[in-house]
Amino acid sequence: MTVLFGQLFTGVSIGAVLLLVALGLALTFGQMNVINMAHGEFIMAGAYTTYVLQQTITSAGWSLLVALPVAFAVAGALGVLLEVLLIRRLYARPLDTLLVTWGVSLMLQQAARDIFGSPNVQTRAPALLTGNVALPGGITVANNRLFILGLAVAAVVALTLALRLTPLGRRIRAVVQNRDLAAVSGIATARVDRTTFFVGSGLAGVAGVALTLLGPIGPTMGTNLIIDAFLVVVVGGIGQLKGSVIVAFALGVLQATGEYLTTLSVAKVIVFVAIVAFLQWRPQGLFTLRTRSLA
Amino acid sequence: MTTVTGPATAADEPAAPAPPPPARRAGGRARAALGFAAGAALLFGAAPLVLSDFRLALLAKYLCVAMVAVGIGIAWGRGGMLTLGQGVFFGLGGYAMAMHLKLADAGPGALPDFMQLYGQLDELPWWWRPFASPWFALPATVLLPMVVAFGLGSLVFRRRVRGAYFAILSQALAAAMVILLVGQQGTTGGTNGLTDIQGFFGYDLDDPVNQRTVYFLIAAALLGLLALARQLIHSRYGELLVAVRDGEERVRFLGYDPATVKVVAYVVAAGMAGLAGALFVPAVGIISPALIGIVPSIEFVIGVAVGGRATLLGPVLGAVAVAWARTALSERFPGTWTYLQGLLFVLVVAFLPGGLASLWALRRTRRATPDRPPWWRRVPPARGGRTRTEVPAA
Amino acid sequence: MSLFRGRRILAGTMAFVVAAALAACGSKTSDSTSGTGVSADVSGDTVKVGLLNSLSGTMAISEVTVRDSIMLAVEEINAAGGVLGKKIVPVGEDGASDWPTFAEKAEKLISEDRVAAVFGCWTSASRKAVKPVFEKNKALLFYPVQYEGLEQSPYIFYTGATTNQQIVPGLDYLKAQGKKSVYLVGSDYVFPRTANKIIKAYAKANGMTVLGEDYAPLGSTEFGTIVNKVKSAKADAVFNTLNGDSNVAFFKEYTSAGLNATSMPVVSVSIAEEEVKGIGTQYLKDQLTAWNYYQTTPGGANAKFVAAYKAKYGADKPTSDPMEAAYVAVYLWKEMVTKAGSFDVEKVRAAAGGITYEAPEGLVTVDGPTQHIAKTARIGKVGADGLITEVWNSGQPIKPDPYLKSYPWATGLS
Amino acid sequence: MTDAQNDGLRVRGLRVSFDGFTAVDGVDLDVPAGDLRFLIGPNGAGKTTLVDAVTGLVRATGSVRFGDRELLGRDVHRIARLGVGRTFQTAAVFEELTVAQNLDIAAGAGRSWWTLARRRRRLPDEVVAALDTIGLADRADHLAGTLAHGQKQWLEIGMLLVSDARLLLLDEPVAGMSHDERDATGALLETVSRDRTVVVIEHDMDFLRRFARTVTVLHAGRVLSEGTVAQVQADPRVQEVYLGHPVDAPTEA
Repeated sequence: MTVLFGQLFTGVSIGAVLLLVALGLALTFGQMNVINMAHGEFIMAGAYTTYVLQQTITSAGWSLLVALPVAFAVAGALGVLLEVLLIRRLYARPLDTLLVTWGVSLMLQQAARDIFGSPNVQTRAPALLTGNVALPGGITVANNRLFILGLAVAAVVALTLALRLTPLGRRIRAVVQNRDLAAVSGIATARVDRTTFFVGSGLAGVAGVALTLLGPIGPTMGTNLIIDAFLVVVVGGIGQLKGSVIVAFALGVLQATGEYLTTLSVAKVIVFVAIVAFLQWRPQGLFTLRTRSLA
Repeated sequence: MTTVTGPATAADEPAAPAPPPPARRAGGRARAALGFAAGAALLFGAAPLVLSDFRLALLAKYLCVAMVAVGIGIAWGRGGMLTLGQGVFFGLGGYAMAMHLKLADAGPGALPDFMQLYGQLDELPWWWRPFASPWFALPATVLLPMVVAFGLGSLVFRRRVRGAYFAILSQALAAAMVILLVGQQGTTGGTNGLTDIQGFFGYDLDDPVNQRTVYFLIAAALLGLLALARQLIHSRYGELLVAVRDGEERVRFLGYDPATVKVVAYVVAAGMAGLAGALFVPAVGIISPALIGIVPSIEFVIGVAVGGRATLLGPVLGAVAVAWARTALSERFPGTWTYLQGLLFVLVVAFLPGGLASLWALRRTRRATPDRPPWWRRVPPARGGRTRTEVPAA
Repeated sequence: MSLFRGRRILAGTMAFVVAAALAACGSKTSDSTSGTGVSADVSGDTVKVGLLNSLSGTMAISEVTVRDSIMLAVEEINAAGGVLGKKIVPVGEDGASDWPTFAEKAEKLISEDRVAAVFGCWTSASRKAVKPVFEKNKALLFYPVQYEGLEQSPYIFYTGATTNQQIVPGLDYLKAQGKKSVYLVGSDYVFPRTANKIIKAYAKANGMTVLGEDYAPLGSTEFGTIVNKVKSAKADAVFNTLNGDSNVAFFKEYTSAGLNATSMPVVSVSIAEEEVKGIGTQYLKDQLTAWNYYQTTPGGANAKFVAAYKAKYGADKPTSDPMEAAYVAVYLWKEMVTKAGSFDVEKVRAAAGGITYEAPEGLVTVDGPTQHIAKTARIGKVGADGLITEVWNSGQPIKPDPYLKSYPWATGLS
Repeated sequence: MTDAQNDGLRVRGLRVSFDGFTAVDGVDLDVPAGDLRFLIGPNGAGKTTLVDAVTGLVRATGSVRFGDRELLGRDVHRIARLGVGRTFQTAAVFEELTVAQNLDIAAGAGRSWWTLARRRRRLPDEVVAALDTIGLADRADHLAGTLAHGQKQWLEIGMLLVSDARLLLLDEPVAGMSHDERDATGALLETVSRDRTVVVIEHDMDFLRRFARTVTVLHAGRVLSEGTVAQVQADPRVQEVYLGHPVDAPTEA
């Protein structure tokens, strides 16, 4: 029973990490149809931001809190730079964005190596986040996992509200649903694209801060996560956040269950097979935005 | 548009004489034959004369990559399917060949060395057994990848999973395949892969003369694949494939099942990658998961993009050029090579999507059709997945 | 005139058919020597050696430090007059964390650069990839990393620990500490799987129980499930053969789950000083490692090595076991050449047995038959300053036994 | 050619909804063989969705019979093989292929793999004929992407001709065409409808008055009126829908 709950929580927290990483992609890939392979390197940028901040802000807790908005801005700025320099020319060629941004990700990784060195760097976690909460029945829940779960939920809520309620959000949705109509309605679509990309990339930065609590901080830290995150968005369905949310948690729990019952390797393969099978059933993902000519 | 040559209106439509065949058709075949002869002279004559044994072995390796590139050129360049998991098929071909050669090295009834070391197996696993026979293993190097591609392609394309979805899925396939192989260390060699392959059908691979012959085999196979690819591209199927790339739904409304068309191209590309993998093994003496994962799979694509994805020769020249540049540059500037590789990808794909071949094609088409719009106003010739009339599946 | 040469076992195969067809294209057949080694170029007043490490890709993190310490040794030897009066010229190549590239570069170093010896490789996979190249060309490789044993190539010298110099002492230590049960965690590749087989055989013979065995795919950074299992297994200790980035994620998860060196100590065999820096002492404090060398290892030879390394590469750069083993490799080669009085590979091999050297890790001796070296095993504890201090050592150098032939419980393992 | 008598389109109770919105709401429609029917109606009336349903692009309930075959529930490409062809609002030709190649592909849905694997030795007769019919014989070897807008539309119609479609569903074929091009297109449609059934979605009322044989007016997913041009123009309900301006409706796509 303890183990069962422990595994369930592990699954949910794997899902939370997936969700944090995939949320930005749900914007840039889901809403703009850009396959940004450099998203993983934006995560890396967020993690290194935490590291750099810790050099000046000695309190682990404060530096983490400060790192959240700063990493959002840093990764977002990188995203805008990428959008302006390259992606803007490629909106009609989504597959080519994949290749171009893969090239960008290579360069960013090497840049990180040149700046910070090849070996991993360390950040300190605040004491509060290295402990755990003991629940009745001998169950313990790690604080850092709870923090990330909370952060993921907060990010989803904030993004959903922003898309629903703010003028910017309405403009983003308008552009997603009908770019031409939005343009003739006086929406500066280019600026909306840039803002969407800023937010999507910024979320990667936030994910990077969170990941410093869990894993290595090094030049290649983003590459491991990126494929899984893309699968989340693909299976979740383009154009809506709720699909990604559900799928992230579902895949997390499936992965954790598979890991427990078999091995980590086999669990990965099981997840892949499940995804292919799922796409047989719903090739457009869990939720689809129905429009007549979905580009 | 002032001078409208409208459709023939009235009943004056007896069968008009067939339009003159395209001018380039006549010279096309002769030029192709000439090209092949030149290629053969280069690969069989000049290269072995000029290059040292070591450099020739390197060239053999590059040519294997080029074979994969020919297949990607068909699937991606002509068919619009960006396959980021071609390493899987390369690996299937390579492992099939390596399994046979390992068994042959071990001798009848004996276990390959690594199985004794890491697997502690007493007998050969059942799925290794058929590979003892060359009559099974050799066809399997090509057929096994094709069967897997057929299975996956049928599932995926029939359900209209395409474009970016397909690209990501194919990439995940590569990742899954690596994990699977690495996890079964006792029977697959794990991360080490299958190494230390000594003999090739009874011939000692350490002998430089035999290494050279392996090079000739590879060169011949590449020329063969090029001939096959040329036939495919110029066939009616080749035209249909381009049509599917540029307007999958439109093709469907003409009564074709685009899924079938795509599966065929995907399967052909997989077979080519399989053959390349199979020949890579005697040339390099190793096949390992490191050759089939996400990164090598995407690196296969670089060469194709650089050379020109939609052309016949572009992918081959691009693949060889990129592989060569990698060797040459990483010897001197390892860090710089990473930057350069990234930059190459960015510049070519973003600003020259037709690859280097489009520079060449530009010269030719400008001579051939003077009324074409200048290249900077034209839609890039090779588009990815987005089709002109993409309509949601019900 | 056949294109293939050599013994023919399977005539009439497809390959032969194609080869016959190709014969028409015309080619030179026998003009080069068959299979014999390419002798090193020692004609001038210099001698070339090859440095084969990954400078790019996933393994660059570790291998760059090995390259650095090899360079240090080369410079020191040159400053002291070189080898047999010849200056060493290092020729560096990037293995790019890709095994066939290692094989390709090894071939280049041997046949194009004609080096006298090659120093490098880290992963077992890269060593397995280059092994046939060195054997074919009868050239020398010095391999400086602890590994899974079960190998003995006449053209490779192994200056890192084999299993009986690292894994087995680690287990001896746990046994001496009264640990009755262990949980095995490792990355999914050759070294951990082989190590764990040895551990299981050892446990069986020594009354220890193995409560579980889990593998994470290489590069995996998600350890929720494994730590869950480890925690609920309530083992006395964990034996950790994880590699690289996975260690960071594992220890962060481990600490968050409330486990530490007191409640359940972890013995790691792939965490050296450099890795400690990347994980953070917050997560590693007092955890155990098994190696043959630490930066803190006492002795004048080590003080000199550490000082020289830091002077050359920076005061914040730690030294570690593989770096030391690589450094030692260059000196051992020099001793062998000097004793042989020649750079000739066969003469060097013949001279190798019994050579001793006062290394930073203590006295090491080359074992002629296995071409491994006798080393002292040292168990260390991670301190708050990020350095590892020794808590136990084997007292004297342990004779290498790559196939564990002298251990009765290990029969059937190899 | 099959007997044209059997090639009428018969739609009964057709209903299409997207996520609760009913785009086509119980349409009954009969287009007899050889008709040149115009389908008009304000934006959102369900014209294109009706065509989508007939050609299998969207799922629908009810019944659509072409000749003696039920179309609903079949795959798009199977419906196409039964002789139902369509065009799209935006010209959808294969721009990287030549005009002749476009037509050749359209003509070849039933080809065997053996035929497909070989080169085209010469153009099939029907392709040659169609090139002539659509007036693009002299551009046969030009890339379709280089054609003018109107020519692309003709090429599309030509592709339906060679594919042996006996029911042609054309979605705004003259949108964006010059006056001369419209005339030529109209004449082409008249020629085509001699031995085939043609349904045209069109907003251009001038074009409609000149070429329509019969007209069906859709409104809010239902059939509002049906008959000859004169009959429909006289229908008060149609006038009401078009804001009191019976024919020159201010509609633009």
